[in-house]
Amino acid sequence: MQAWLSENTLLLGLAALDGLSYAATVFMVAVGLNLVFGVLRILNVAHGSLFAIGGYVAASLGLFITSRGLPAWLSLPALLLAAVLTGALLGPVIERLLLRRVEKQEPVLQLLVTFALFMILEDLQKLLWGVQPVVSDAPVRLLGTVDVPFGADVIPFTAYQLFVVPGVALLTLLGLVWFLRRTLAGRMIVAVTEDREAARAMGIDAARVTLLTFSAGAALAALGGALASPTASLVPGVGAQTIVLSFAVVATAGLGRVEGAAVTALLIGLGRAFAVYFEPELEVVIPYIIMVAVLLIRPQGLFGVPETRRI
Amino acid sequence: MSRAREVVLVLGAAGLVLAIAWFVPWLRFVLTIALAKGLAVLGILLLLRAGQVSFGHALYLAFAAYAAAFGAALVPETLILLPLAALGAALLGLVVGLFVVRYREIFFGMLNLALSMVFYSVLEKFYAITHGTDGIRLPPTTFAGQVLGAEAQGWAMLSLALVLSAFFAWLMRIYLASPLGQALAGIKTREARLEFMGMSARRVLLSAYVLSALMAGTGGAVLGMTTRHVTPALAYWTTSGELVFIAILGGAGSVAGPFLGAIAYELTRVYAAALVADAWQMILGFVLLLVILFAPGGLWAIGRALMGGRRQA
Amino acid sequence: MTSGDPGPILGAAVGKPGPVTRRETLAAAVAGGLLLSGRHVQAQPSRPAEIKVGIATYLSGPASVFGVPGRQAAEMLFDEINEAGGIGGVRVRPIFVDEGPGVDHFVGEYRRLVQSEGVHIVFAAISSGDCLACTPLADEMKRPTLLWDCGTQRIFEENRFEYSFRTQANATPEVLSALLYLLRAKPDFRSIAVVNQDYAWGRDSWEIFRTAMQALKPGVRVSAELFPRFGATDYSTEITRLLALRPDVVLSTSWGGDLDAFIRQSSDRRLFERSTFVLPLAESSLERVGRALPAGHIIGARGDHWFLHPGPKDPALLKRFTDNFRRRFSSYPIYPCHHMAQAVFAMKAGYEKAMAAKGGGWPTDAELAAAFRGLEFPSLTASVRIREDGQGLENQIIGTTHHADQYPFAVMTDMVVFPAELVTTPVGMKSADWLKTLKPEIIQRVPQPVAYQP
Amino acid sequence: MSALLSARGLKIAFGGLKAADGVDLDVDDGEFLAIIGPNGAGKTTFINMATGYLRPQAGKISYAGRNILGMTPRQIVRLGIGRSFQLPQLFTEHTVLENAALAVAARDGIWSPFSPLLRPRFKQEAEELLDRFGLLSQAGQRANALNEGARKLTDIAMAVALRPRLLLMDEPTSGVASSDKMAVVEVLARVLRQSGVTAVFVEHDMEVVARFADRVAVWGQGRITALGPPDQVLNDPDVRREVIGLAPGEASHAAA
Repeated sequence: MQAWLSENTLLLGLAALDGLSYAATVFMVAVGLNLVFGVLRILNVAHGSLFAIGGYVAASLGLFITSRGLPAWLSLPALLLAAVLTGALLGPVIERLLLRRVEKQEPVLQLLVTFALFMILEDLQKLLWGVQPVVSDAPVRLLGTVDVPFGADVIPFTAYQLFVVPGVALLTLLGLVWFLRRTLAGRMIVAVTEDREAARAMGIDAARVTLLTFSAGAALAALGGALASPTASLVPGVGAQTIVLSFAVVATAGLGRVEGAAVTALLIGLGRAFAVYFEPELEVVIPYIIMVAVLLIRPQGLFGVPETRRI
Repeated sequence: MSRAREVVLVLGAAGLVLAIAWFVPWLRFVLTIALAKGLAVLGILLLLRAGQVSFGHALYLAFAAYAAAFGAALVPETLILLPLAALGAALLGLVVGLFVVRYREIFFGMLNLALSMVFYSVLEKFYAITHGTDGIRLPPTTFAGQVLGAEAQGWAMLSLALVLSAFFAWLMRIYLASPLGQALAGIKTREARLEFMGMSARRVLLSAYVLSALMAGTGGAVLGMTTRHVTPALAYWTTSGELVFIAILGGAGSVAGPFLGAIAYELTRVYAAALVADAWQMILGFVLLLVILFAPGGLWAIGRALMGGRRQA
Repeated sequence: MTSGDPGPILGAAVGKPGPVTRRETLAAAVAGGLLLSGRHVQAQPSRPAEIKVGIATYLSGPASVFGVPGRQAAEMLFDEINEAGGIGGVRVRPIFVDEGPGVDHFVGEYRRLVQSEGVHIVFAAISSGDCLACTPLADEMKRPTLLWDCGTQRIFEENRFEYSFRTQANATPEVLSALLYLLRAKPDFRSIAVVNQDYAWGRDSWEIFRTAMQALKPGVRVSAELFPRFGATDYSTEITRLLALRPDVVLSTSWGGDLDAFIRQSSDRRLFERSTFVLPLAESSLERVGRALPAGHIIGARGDHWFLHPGPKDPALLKRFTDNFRRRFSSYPIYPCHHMAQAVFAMKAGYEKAMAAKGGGWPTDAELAAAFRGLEFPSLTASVRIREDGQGLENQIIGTTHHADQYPFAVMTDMVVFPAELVTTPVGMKSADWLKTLKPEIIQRVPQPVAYQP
Repeated sequence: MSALLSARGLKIAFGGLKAADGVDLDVDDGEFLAIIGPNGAGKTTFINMATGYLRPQAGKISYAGRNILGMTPRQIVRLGIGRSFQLPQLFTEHTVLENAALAVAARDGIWSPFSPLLRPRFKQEAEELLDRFGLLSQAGQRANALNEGARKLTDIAMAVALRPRLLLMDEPTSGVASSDKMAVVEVLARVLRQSGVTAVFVEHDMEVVARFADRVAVWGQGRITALGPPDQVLNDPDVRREVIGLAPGEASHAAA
């Protein structure tokens, strides 16, 4: 063990670096879903579509900026703009027109509404953006690379991967924690997450909280997509890929817990990076292994509180 | 409904399926697939009774389909292979069930999903044996000792699917009416009471879970033997999602729902694909949305309302 | 409910009827007619009003990056055939089906094409799984089927089929050519890493490459075998690993969005400066990744497909196709377009050969199928011959990337066109066995490279 | 008489609240023991501990001479301890008859999947049971359609259907209309006496307590502060002040 460690310390360091940046991506993908699940108790399958649409909108804005010869730094705020646009436009529409209509139905019906929405949005993306991969990598090129020493060697990382993605994730985490703890709207969200009935009895307008949360969740999903768009290629089906991952995060994290999503994302990010370095065949199943392991030890999820019913 | 009337309805429905398959040959295959999926959906429905949604029942579908694919080389007889594959799935259901029945709601759903995704990965990773996503072809099998031509084989599989559908629908009705089945429904409304009546909710759920794995496995074996080519996509989460989709489309209120839903689903899909190859997904999405918004009881409830209305008129 | 009239009852099954009105009766009759249409198209007329061609391609999911250009090429070529008077005076009509929903759905679609649409010939498919599933079906339903794009070499190596023919090469020549090119261009490489998509093609192509490499240049160190998730968008971990390992060669048979992302991210992090890349499918990504793909790396096109081919058999044909395609769809045609063209040309040649054999009479399905065996037909750059086992013999082009002023993306230089016979598994042998028998002398038989001509 | 249920030194606290702080209590075979005390004193907690739903932090509980500490509710029920609930725990989507029949079946073995729940034997027994509780006329109704009193009775009937030797009832009369209350308790008492069941009941209605309890235990601040025959305990000035006096309305708590 000792020998292995000393031999691989450098590699472990590199893996940790990769793991952190991947964890940031996973966190951005899952945190919005986690928030929405906490309040609405719906596993929003269309979350993946919102991720994809956020990415497509960001890429379109980026391509527009490049093609018009506008300054390249604009492509960075464009990522944020894409997220806000998607969240503000699609979030309320979906919540008001669809989810609200089924809020009294059984959970499985609510879930299937989002599944239907996912199928519709999947084809809609194809109609709007075609099937060829779309990418706008202006932000990555703008920021260039950073050389990380590796023994006698150096490993170039893009500044975007090393700083922007984890930075945005960290800001999102801190911002959300602050928002949920310190602001009235945030505390209402927490109250509804913890006990919907009690929150209602306290006079909290659950409908408004739901709308707010869902729109915020949609914007977060879109921000995740927007952040991924400069490096990833957006193709049909990219949404479907992100859904399962974010589902796994939600179940592992414990319902509606932002900190839980962060810790789970770290576990998955580091787990995946170490898998790529030392046991590549495990890479794909890492999120599921982590989920099963966590739920074996903590059946209510990492940060979940066991539900005790009054009888 | 009187028993005689039910028997007539079931026979009529079976006759109708056979008639459609006769008049429209290419639908024979589609209908067999629909019934196979209906069997798996029956398993979903059973767990829905306990208020639990499994997003991983494709695991049992795929497991049995692959068991049939590998087993066909050793036991090339449909009527032996099929029960063996289905029992294999039930056994797997028992092992997995011992673990997952401790969980409820999202955790139950997601653990099922995780396990089926792990199986999906296994099918891809053990590439040398399974040929990964290319899948494997089922060698020909005999039917009751007879070597059948392609046409006869198609009819045999459809008939077998019909018989199995009727049998499992009947079995499930008996199960649901029994104390065990009623206790299962009790898990949905008041699980704690079961414990205070000296019953183990987990064991009740486990019995249903194994039965549902058996039904999904039966469906998977029929599916594999009908398509004669199995791929890991059978275990992917979207397949599980499709099963839940069908359950709701057909309606959770009756054991006829899954078959009604599966046939409607497959037909919608093939006709949507034939009309607009580009946007069949969108059409299916809208169909599902309309059903949930305007007829949450599914096709079964629509049908019953119509038949009830007609009887009064 | 009676069982005499399936139309309206099926209507009931999809949840429509209430009190029966005249309009609904009409609708039911139409629906019934649509449903019933199947049984009557069984018998084939001697000379049909049109040749219906079922075409399976990806219209949804990640592989639609190939499927949609393939369909575009088909639409364009079918139009051209019809403008020129059709085949033997009969117009051709494509009927597209989506492979996206998976094999079990596709098997049903194949039956529908044959039994309901009454297609005369099927082009299937992009997915190897779909090809493997439909070849026995083609024999069962006795419908000539051209395998137009799928790569798996297993089909004709493991079985014999009467009605299925491949109008292009398969994975073995496609991957082997890239290896031979590498061995010639960079003979003293010592280590290699592979980054392939985690699905059958990714696994299969690496198996072929490795088996051949062990026979031709034993002792190469495999530094890493990485199989990221199919559809992965983030390769940063893999790239870090490769940057640290510094293998001489990085092989990736990935395609589509996966390959685009891998190339871009590798380029951003200067991995191209440390290792030579071998990307046998990169031709299909060139236009999209632009200058992110630097000069000096080895790329291929799954066949003899390149719009700047150094020696096309009929330069006017290639130019016309490329120009028309660009005009109509505003992008350069990529290899699936070439593959589609080959299927279309093979169909035309097959019909003409079968009719000639029959003195101008219209061929039956069996006669048409028989005509494909041994058929030689033109491709956009050369010609393809279908062997006695049904496998097509197609040349392979591999080249090195080069940045030219005329194009905003990398083009090929030092192009080698591998003759099909050199790199294709002989009839009756399995690729895995044949590759093991390869001797290093084969490298001497590789033709001379041809440089890019502006 | 020997103690059927015996608790020694029970302790449990929730946060800072000590619901039980060294409780010793014996329930004698065949008696009706009422537990009274202010809300939140820990009376329900005692039932929860005795039925395995909560585990005391210290102390011992034995039943018929057998240690039952650490057993699950299921095992304890199997030993013969039944309970009813302050909030009726019914299968809300089942009919009253099905609820009762499930309880009958639970006693008699549910692992016979091939005959229906409402097989003649179960149905008959369930109907008899509902009849004794005056619920037969509502047998076909869904449990969630009942009024609170009927739900309460169904809940108790289900516990009785298990034929317990000891029945723990959590506020059996709360929710029952005050005009019916005495009649209900009469029925209950008769059923229980007939079948020789020992009963412990948490109760706020002193009239009910006075009339039906053999003994009364007063639970206050996590301890048994008084224990004895009803006429003695209920007339104790301390008890009157603590339980009845200082908790106004407790004596007519029926509607709460």
